[in-house]
Amino acid sequence: MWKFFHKLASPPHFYQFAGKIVPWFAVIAIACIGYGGYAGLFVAPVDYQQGDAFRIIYVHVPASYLSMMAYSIMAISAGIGLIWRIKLSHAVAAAAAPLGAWFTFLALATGSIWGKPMWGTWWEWGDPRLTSELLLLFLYIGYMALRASIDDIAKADKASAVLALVGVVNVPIIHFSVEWWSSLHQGPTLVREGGPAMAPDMLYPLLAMILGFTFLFGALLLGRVRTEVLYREYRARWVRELLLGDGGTT
Amino acid sequence: MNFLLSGHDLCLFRGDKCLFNSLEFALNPGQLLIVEGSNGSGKTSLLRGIAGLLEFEQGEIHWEGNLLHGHYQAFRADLAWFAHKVGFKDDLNLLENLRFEQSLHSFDEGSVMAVLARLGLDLLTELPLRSLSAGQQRRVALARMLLSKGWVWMMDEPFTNLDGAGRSLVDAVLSEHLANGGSAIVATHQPLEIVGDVKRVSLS
Amino acid sequence: MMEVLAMGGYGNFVWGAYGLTIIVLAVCIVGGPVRHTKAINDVRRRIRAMEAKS
Amino acid sequence: MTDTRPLVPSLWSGFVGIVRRDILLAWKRPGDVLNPLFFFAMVSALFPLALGPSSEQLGSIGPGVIWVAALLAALLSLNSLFVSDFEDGSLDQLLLSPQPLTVLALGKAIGHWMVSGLPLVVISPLVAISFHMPDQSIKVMAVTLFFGTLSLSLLGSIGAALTVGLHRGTALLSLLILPLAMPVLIFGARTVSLSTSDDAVSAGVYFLAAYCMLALTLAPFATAAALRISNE
Repeated sequence: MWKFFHKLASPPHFYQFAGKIVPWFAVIAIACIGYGGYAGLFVAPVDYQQGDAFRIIYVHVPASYLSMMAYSIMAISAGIGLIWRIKLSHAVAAAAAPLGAWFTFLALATGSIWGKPMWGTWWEWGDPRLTSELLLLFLYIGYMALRASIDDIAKADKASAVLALVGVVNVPIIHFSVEWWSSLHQGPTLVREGGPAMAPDMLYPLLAMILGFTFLFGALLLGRVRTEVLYREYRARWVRELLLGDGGTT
Repeated sequence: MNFLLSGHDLCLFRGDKCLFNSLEFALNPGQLLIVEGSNGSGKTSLLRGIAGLLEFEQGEIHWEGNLLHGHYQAFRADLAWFAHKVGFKDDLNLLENLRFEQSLHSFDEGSVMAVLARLGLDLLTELPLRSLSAGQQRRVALARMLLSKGWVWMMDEPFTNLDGAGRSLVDAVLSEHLANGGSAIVATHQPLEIVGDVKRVSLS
Repeated sequence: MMEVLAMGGYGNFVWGAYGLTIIVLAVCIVGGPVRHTKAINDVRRRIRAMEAKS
Repeated sequence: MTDTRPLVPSLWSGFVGIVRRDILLAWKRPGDVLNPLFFFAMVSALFPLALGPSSEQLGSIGPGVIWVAALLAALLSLNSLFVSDFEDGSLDQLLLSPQPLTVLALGKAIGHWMVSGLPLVVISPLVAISFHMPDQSIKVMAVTLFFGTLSLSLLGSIGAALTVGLHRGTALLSLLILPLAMPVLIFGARTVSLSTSDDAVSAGVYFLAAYCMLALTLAPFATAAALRISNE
């Protein structure tokens, strides 16, 4: 088991392994999203309160789940990279940030579209989830801005790792403070917490969508990490052999 | 054999460019290591790497027989650093700057005035450093070395901005330090007139 | 059929949200290989430049 | 020669040394202290001018305006926290000193707070009075700003350490720090505005104090790590 991980942490092995695994992830993702999307739109029964508008849940919830997931992946791998000096794990952090930002944007946009028919407004500051999501987007933007402004990759990796770790300590506090703040004027929420259990017909498509989004995210992430690895390892012999074939001048 | 300070298989890149590769050095008490090389050959980077300000791509440094990594805190107590930038505050005067120095480093309090007199700074103690000339500021940095109790001196281009008298002062001060059993690493592209045990490392 | 598409009057919102999702995911999915091809070209150029120098 | 290893001054003397040096520097360049203060006062004055002098409206927006102005003023002065040390080589000397960098980073943040946050706490009652805020709120405002500005100095020192030497200015620093500073802003401003309607304020004050303690214990480590990375 350890041997497997150790081997995986070496860039050329990872590059090959990820290249093989991405299509499988994509197949699973397409299957899950295909079923979940169809069932969510056409099979699941209409919600007794929200009508058909509730069907947005099937894209909103997976997106917001992954936006937070991506942040934890980013922070954890940044921490691992900083402490154990594993370059690959910095590459994972670098790849996770823009994807996380996209999913956060998606969660915000679908939440806002859902909010319009429910609250009569595109944006409701009283909803703590949307507000936290907005702050999460700012955190991603800060992280990417810091990365972009440091030319040296190794330095950018380490500096942004510190920022990601500081951010991850803050995320629960931000979430808590936004919740406290909105509880002062009882804002409406889109997703009922601890409400009546969802009917299986509604629940299964949601689970399928979450699973599908997760695998899609995995495939996208692995693909991006491969790109990052190429940039980081351009001095290594295996990259040279891979890209230029062997028999070069040196 | 144990050296005071030694480096093995050091390698450093700056961007695409390899500054040095499998570089070795060893230093004992009473010895001076001169790092030679043209501008941009990585002299400063080597010094900063040894001091722990930047990481080498590969290789390791040993200090008193142990791996230096993990012992930097103790090593720094033994280190005195002299670089292009003086590292004092322009808005404060000499005594205020030295007082701050005293709260960070081991410091030879008793001989402050004697050292300043030797460096020709004893009449300038009340002026903010910004009103001192570049050469005088270098002398102020030299005062830090003399007052420090560190045994390992690291100096980057110590002769910049110094006149003839200043240069011979550096030579004399360094020779004295070596004679007392201290050691030094000096990066320079100018000749030193040092009495003592001198080693060299060349960077191309 | 039209009734299903109308989504009980919420059609614009539901289809808007799903459409946006598809667009964002498509950007991510297409962006991957595009970036990768660019990376391969960039890195090739850098390796060649490095070898030309040495 | 190993047994003649030089003695290192105590941690406390290192901490006090750097705080004293930074206060002395601020004393010699009073503009660095006064500019953020004037900025704070002026931004606060912009709102009544822009919104009109109705005293009810001013009372209700006062807490938010004062807190946002304080946040921006703190960011403004944080930008230069490590820049001059970086430029004149003092930062190298700090990194190479035998004192633990964490202690020095804490000293820098505390020093910054004493010359920027503390004066702001002192003048905040004046601004609060001009916003027609009730007496009890003025007290709450000073207390929340006390903990809040200290937290901001500590948090901001991380951002300042990450961006030192990047020459990207205040914009990048704000991008990094503002989202992290949200809890402080939310609790600070809401607590003060709760106090204007005589609601309970202890929850908010406790939260800010707890956040401040967390920042005191963790931020110096992050700042120290960031300084080593930025100065490579």
